[in-house]
Amino acid sequence: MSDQNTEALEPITGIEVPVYLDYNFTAGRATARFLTGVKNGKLLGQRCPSCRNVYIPPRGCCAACGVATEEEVELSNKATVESFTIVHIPIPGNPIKPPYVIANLVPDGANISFLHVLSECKNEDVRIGMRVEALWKDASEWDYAMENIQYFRPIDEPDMEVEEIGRLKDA
Amino acid sequence: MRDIAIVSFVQSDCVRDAGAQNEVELIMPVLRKALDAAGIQSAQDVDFTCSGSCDYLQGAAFAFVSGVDPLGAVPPIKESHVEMDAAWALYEAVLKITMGQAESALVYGFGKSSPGELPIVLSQQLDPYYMAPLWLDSISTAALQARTMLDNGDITEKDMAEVVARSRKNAKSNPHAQLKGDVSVDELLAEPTYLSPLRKHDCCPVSDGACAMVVATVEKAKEWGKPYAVLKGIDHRIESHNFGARDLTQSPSTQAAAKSAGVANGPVEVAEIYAPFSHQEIILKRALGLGDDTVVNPSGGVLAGNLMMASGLSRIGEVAMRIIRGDIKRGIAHATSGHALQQNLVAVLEEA
Amino acid sequence: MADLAAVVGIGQTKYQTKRKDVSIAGLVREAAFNALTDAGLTWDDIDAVVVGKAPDMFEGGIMPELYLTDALGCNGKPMLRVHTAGSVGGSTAIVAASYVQSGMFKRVLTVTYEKQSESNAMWALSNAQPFSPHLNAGAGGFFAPIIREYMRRTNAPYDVGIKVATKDRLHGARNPLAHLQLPNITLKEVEDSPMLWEPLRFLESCPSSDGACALVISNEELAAQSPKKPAWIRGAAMRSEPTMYAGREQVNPQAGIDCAKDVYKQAGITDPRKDLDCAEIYVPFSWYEPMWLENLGFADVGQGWKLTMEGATSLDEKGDIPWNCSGGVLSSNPIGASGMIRFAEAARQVRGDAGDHQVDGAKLAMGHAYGGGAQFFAMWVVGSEKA
Amino acid sequence: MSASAEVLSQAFTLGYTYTRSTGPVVGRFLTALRDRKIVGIKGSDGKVIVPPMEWDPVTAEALSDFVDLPDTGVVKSWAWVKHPRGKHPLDKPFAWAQIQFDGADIPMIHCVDAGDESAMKAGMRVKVRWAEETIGSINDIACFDPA
Repeated sequence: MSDQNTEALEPITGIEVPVYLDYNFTAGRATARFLTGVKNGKLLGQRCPSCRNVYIPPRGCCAACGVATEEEVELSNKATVESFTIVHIPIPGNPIKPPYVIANLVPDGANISFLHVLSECKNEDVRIGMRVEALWKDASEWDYAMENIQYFRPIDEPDMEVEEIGRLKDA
Repeated sequence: MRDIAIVSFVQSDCVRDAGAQNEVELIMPVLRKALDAAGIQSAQDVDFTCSGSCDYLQGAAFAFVSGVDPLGAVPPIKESHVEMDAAWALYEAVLKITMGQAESALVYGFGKSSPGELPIVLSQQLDPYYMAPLWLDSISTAALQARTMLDNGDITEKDMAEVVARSRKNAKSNPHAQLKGDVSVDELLAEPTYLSPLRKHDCCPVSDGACAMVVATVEKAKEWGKPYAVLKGIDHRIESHNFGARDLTQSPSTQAAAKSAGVANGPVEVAEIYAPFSHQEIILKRALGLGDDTVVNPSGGVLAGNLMMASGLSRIGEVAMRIIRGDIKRGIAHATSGHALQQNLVAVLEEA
Repeated sequence: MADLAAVVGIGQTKYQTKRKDVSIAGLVREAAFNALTDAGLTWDDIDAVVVGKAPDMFEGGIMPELYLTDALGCNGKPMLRVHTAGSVGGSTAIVAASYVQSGMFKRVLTVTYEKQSESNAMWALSNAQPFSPHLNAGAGGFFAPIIREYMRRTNAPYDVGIKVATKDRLHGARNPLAHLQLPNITLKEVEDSPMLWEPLRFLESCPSSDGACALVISNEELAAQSPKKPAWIRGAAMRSEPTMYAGREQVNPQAGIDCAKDVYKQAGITDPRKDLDCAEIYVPFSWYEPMWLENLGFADVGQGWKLTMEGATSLDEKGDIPWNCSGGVLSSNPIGASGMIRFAEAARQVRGDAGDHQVDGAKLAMGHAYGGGAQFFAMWVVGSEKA
Repeated sequence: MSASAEVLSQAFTLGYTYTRSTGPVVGRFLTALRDRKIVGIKGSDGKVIVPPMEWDPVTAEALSDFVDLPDTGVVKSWAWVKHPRGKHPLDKPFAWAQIQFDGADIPMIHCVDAGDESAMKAGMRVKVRWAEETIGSINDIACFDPA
């Protein structure tokens, strides 16, 4: 911008076009129920009436069976590492500093994993099958967001057999 | 193309705001009913599935991905998606069936337009350098088109009001319609203009919802033992994106598609026309070559409720269901996309 | 039965970080025009146009095919727009082929593109919606744990991905259209590149490119009049499964297995490693080569990495089944076009028109694309002969 | 209110400032706008198109024959916006119009600041009102004034 006059003589080859659209987003019923649970410090999954698998976060239906899920199941704060990655680049808008661990976590009682941050351990010690628990932020900070869980951290329990991760179902 | 049997069709109610129903929750009920009506269990029981939707309606990329969730696509299915009205998803299914790769197909469309300011959202369908930065909305381009027609003497404001009055009246028998009732032409003309020359009632409402259809080869439909309507012809054409280079008072793309689909090969008892603005129904009626003996938009058309990305397929479904119910023997349906009728599809349906 | 169809024209742009010299339509037009020229045709010879691209938000225009009508000579013709996430380039080619295979059209143009430099869509747009119950860690954050699970299952050595990344860039150096031109790349250079999503390093990930790819597909009669050798479409298949469901196998997705079986059956392939001469497979992250080698039946489950390490997929090492001779997605990635580039490069091989990355005497080749959470698959097999 | 009945709604903005490269034809037009000039292009049939199209809408031929034009023209069609939307170029009632520049054959769409609907009619003459600062954008034309 130092030399406006010189720049003004250059032909236009590129332009900046702001395209900002305003929406009023309403969460789906399943998501709203799940996030309302999270707001109250609870992880609520939904059980498929057909295959009996428990989904978290619930999406309103069991994608395998194509049927609506209604039955709510409160899940444990404990979970198992199904897999993970050590991330060396920052998440936009997230204060956590790299390198940090993002893990696929299966909460006890659920049959599917979700991604969350794993901390309070050396990154190189993280392994598939490791047992962890949710560390919730102070209740005063709870909102309709998974960030209510600050991160998951290891607990002193033996690793789960890989074949069992996400496979355990209640009768 | 070969004859295609339309076996079932279901659409949701047109509602102004579906609130806490997400796409999956909008799709699931209509899918269930369409599959039930065809006597089949899930997407596993058809050879091909195709959907139509638009990410920008509710402002999330990959909206169609969650659309797969209610299909029960385990084991995996043959599936595709068009970023268009689901009438074009049906077209893709017609290709697959005609080439012999599928004997049956599930087609669905869904749209949740309520979260955004739809006419402004649709302004971004326009040329990204010359028009989109002006936020030239979809009602305004239609209003320019209507003005040209009025100035030309092609139509009068009374003609436009008559289209609306008939839509509202016909919609009384359509349980899914959003706007319906008895209203006189004089009452409509007494309303103030909204985006002159258009009055608010000349414009379709914003609606949320979904629709689904099951189609098959005629042989397969017979095997299923369900009544069906026959899709005899379908074609679609697009026109220049430059409004100035088009004659906005005509729809040559509709005319060409109608000719190729075989509209004139028999009497047209019913025509369901996707005209989001009243004057466009008149343009389309002329382009389709329809006379006074054709009943236009007996459902009320999209002036009574417009499910973006599903309305085109709904037009075809409306005609199909009339044939299946035995009300008529032959009808046509039309779908449109883009501003001021840039792209058009025409389908011809007959009794089995 | 489906009518015979063949690729009679192929057009691509040069892939690069930013094509500053063209509009969006200019980019798309360039590939389409190159395809017409390759086929010895003009706009009037085209009966319909099929356009594909990934999310509209990448360039911020809604249903941009409406605006592209004039650039593609489509006024008065049928135009269809496909969007099936990352697999869209492949799906679009398959939909275009079905226009001809149905007997409803004689000759169609299909074009896919992405002008990724118009935005930084991956990050800028991904956090927009409120109430997302998911943590967003980017594409790498999604795929890296799946790769780690593959490594655990197979005990593959740590450097398989490094080998793939190096191999595909050496292939890319033979292809003047490839975005990354790294003729002197070494294994050490890849290994020393910054770690992004462990185990994925910077050089084990695809670039972000501007680019477009187009094909002209015609029926048997018109293919015979084509000035250059046609690539006959011997099989085409698509499969989808949901992103997430309980018990989903993510390392070796069923949709990929089923899709490959379908396309092999159509093409009469019983042993893909033996029967195919080469393959263009969607590998945006290095480790997806060994994973897809197994998923697509080129190797037994658990053995894919051995093919890679033996050099079986390398042109430079004279492997028996070269993969991604063009440099693959690891060398060029205009997302919406990437699948069609795979399909086009497979066709170039069987036309004997692949320049310095030609596999000698290639007669049968496969093009592959996948998208979403490795849940949407599109594949075709093309041959130098009709059957 | 029970937890399951809770409805979660929140406003959000989906957006990005896109960096568009223009190519030679669009770039030429936008450069002219920055210089407060209008340039059109000749179509395959010799008709002058404004803004210049990169390819002919009928023949699909690449176009390159530019024509300088005055910043005055005539309204071919118009629509009156009684209640401008937040993103519209003018924040008071205005007309969208198809405006054919003098010497052009194909009209373009922009807005006219006519004050009142009664001032609008097909055939009326208009003149570009340039933006205070021109940067190479379609918005360098702030609007058209009745002339």
